Amino acid sequence: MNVDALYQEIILDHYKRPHGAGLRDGGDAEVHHVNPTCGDEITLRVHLDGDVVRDISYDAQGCSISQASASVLNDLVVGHTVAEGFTTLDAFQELMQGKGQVEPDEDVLEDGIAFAGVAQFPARVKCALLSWMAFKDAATQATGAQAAGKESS
Amino acid sequence: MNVDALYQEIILDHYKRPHGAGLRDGGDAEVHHVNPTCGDEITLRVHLDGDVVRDISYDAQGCSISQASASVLNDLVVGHTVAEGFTTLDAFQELMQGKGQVEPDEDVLEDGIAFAGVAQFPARVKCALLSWMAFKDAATQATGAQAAGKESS
Amino acid sequence: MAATYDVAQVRDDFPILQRRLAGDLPLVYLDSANTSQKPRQVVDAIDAHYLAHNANVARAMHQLGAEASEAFELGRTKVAGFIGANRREEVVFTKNASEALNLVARVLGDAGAVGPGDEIVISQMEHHSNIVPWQLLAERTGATLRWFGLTPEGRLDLENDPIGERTKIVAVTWVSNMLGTINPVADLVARAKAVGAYSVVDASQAVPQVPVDLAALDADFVAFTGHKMVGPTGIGVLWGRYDLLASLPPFLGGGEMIETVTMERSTFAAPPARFEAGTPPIAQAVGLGAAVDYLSSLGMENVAAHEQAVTAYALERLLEIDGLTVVGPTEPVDRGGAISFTLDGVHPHDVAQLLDSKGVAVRAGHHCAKPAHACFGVQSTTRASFYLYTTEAEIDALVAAIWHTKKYFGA
Amino acid sequence: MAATYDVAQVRDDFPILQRRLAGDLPLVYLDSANTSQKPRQVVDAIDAHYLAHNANVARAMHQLGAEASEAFELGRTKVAGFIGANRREEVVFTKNASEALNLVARVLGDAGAVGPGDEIVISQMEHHSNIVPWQLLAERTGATLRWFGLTPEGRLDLENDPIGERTKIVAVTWVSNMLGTINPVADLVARAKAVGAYSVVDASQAVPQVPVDLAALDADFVAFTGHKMVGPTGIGVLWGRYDLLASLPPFLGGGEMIETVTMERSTFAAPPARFEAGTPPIAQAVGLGAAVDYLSSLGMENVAAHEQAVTAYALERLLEIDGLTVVGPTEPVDRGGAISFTLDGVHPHDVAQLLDSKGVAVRAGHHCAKPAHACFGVQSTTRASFYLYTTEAEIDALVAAIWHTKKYFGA
Ligand SMILES: Cc1ncc(COP(=O)(O)O)c(C=O)c1O
Ligand SMILES: Cc1ncc(COP(=O)(O)O)c(C=O)c1O
Repeated sequence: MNVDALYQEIILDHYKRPHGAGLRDGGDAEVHHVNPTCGDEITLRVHLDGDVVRDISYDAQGCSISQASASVLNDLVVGHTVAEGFTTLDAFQELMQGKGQVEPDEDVLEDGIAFAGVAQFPARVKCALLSWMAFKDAATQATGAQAAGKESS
Repeated sequence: MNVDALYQEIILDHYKRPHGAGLRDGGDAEVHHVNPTCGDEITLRVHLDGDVVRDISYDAQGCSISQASASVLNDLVVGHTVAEGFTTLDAFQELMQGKGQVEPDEDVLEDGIAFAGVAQFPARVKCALLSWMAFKDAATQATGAQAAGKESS
Repeated sequence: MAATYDVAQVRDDFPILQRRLAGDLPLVYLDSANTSQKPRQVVDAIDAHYLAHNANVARAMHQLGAEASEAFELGRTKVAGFIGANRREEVVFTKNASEALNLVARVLGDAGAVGPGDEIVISQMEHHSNIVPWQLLAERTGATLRWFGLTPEGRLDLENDPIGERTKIVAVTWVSNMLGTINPVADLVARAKAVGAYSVVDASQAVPQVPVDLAALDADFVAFTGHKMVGPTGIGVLWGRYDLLASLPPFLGGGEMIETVTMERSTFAAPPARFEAGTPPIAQAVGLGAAVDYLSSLGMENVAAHEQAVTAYALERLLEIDGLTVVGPTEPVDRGGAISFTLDGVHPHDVAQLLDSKGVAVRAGHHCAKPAHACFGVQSTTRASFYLYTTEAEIDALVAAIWHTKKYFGA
Repeated sequence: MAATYDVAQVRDDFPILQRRLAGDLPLVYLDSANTSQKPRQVVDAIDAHYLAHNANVARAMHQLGAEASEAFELGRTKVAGFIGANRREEVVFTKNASEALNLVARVLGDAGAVGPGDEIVISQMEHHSNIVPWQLLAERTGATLRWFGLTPEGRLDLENDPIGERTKIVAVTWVSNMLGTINPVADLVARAKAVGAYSVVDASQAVPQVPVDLAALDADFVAFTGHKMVGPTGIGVLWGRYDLLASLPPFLGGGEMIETVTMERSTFAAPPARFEAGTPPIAQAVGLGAAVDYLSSLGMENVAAHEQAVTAYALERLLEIDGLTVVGPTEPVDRGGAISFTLDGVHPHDVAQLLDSKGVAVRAGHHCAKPAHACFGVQSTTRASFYLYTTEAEIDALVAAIWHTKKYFGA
């Protein structure tokens, strides 16, 4: 278990210059997630445009892994439909929970493949998944609200 | 730890023909004691005549040790003052809790010295003490009631 | 007895069975319903954990912490698999079965599941640990405690069924630790379901002895304890349906069971963490995992068959002794390996003491089942109880020692 | 450091300290405030118990049962002696410190000790296990939770004392597991007494590190945990004044804690049994007894002196690192061996991970003390914590690894 497998250059880059960081006004749902083990937190908003995720804005307090992962989430999901976002999420989650046995697909995960090393550090998997779980929760709420809105309109 | 040291002839005799068994009418205090470990029970009445223990009547459910010990209690304490009874109790208790290191005084404990072997069987010490603790409790209540009675009269 | 089951080989795993007692007598351990002995495999697993992998769990992110966490959670996974749980998160570690039962009673109470006019149904053959928590709950909430009585044979009197419209909780034992009776728990669970009551099964004597399949049982909660299933002391299990656990408030508050804490208020983690305040029984979970592995390697079908064969033999031999009365079913049908009996003219304590003088370890007393004793008009009994290492030769030693006891007391 | 204290010899008793980690690096275990390592003596005692003396306690009257009961109760006697309890019956075994604190909160609540308008006083440096039970008690009873704040140095702000006429319970930690602060608990107990409040001391970090004399402390309740004092997991201690314990209702119901049980009602045993429902942590009490023997053989004065010396050295070395901020007292005065710190530009998780890659095991996170972290405006810290086997060379390894971390992250 080489620590360099965990701290890939790409991860450290995202950590130092996170993409899309900060909470922006509006948004169709906001969630607050906590990693109870370490206290890391994220407040995350999903901004939809119909089916499409127009923006994911967030305020994250956490380690390099969790911050970089939020940055990659922003890269991979913004501009895609919610359904596509969930597919990417599934791939990312599978990679994280694969204990290092899952071969990541660069076409799907792009910079996310740098997280392959995290899977070998069980204690850090939660860090990598924090923002993704927040996205899942927020997107589910947002589409639920949309659907409810449609029904009632 | 020879079991014959526990079941002395004298103990088995008292067990088979317990002295003073049965609850008799009257009595200055009645108590009910339980050995929570095994469920053994005794209902015991102290009948006083001034300072003197005129009778100890009892209904005991229990093993040979606890029954024989109630019988010996009756022998040793009836006809003596409460204070004398408590002195005998102290001697008996000291013997029981002495882990086999205490030399019993036959002048004080008479047949009670047969219980010396019980002290080597920690699980049975409670059996031997059940009736004695009931006596202590009942006699304390009875003399307390007498004292209160005197004060108020 | 299954052809594959070699009791002599099994005994080799239990060093304590080689113990010599006073008078250089071999130990004949017939007190497994009180606690089981531990195979070397379990003790070694605990040892290895302390000496090479010890760290706190969940919160440590160093290598030792990862090892300890993995070992601890593997214990949970193994237990979940052993009883056929749907999800490993349904396995809550407690300190013993008693805590597991109290946990259910407390949180159902705190959740407002029972109130005045409501009824909680138990039975007269319960262990005190499945009586007192419900008495305390009834007292706190104003609910009424009702119970199944017993037939003269020592089975549940199912004809007089106290389960009804007002029943909110049914809590019964699967296998009686005193009478040996195996109850039709799946039926009782179904009856509880039919009236919309929660079902709680005390499986403390069942999980060690019979193959358990939670899906077939369909209960809401199941409690059992590590030390009776060749596992360590200091650990018990509450299994609960996940959605139900997730809907209930916490039991004890503290480290590990929280989501976030401020001075003003706290929020709580998902199950099982919600119900596991403080540092859990880490080495004990490792040991329990090893116990489960051990039982699985023997095969629970084989363990059950062995138990039944030994019990049948013991019943047969004991019933030959005149003056001996078995309290509980005398046929080896729907019956676990605990036989309580009385011996005319000799108090159970004295029986146990005389047996002990021959190296035969049994229990005398109320076996934490005073109401069941009261049913049969006795204060206490002597109980011989068997397990996967018990031999017919040990039953013979028991019987010989009982004859000796009779002679000793002239009974 | 005491001349009699030979840390190299002490280390020989802890086989795990010889562990090699990934990259064949030696283990540098600096996470003892999370859990301590166990000496061979403790593990051997547990082993020997399981393999030669295992039986259930209290209820068994056979030879093995007598041995197990004696060993278990000897554990209680040793713990009582170690803390200077007046009576061994004042020592209640629980599963951990968290249960001990919850036990007090529950039974004081059930006894009606607090109600609406009453106040419970804790502090902002408490472990979650000494916060959440009181929050839950306040919720159940309508009482109000108040607390001591902290000074910038990480000590209790004694100037703003929330203890007053309405205070019914004061529950504070003796030694902070996060800040390292040693609090003037005897003074706080006296303040509680002055207003007629119950005093509860969380001694989880104190009993392992400082000589404890209950007579001098004069508290009503003291809680601590086995696994932090070179003892096993799965056991904790609640000490309580006997007369007080004897006046309180039971906590959990079940076997061993009863006097008599009928279906209609039960009566309860005297302390400590009243508070120990079910099979107790038998082997764990044996192990804790061995732990206490081990600590006594070293001498708690020596353990405390060693702890202070190592802490002083660590503070000195750590404070030399620029960008490193110690959260908590920076002088080695009234201070235990836990040092939490932040490192500019590197998240505590990342610090811990990098240290781990050098074999240095520390903890990162909130250390079950979120409110204390909130006080200092941080979410988490990295914590190095020391114990009787910690060497100055290990502190040097820690410092070197921190420099490496800074370089790695360009901080
Ligand atoms: C100060 C303090 N209190 C309470 C606890 C809780 O102890 P346990 O986890 O053994 O219940 C701890 C340890 O985590 C502690 O450090
Ligand atoms: C049927 C039954 N229920 C509950 C218990 C309680 O288990 P524990 O003492 O481990 O809490 C026991 C064992 O004593 C038992 O036999």
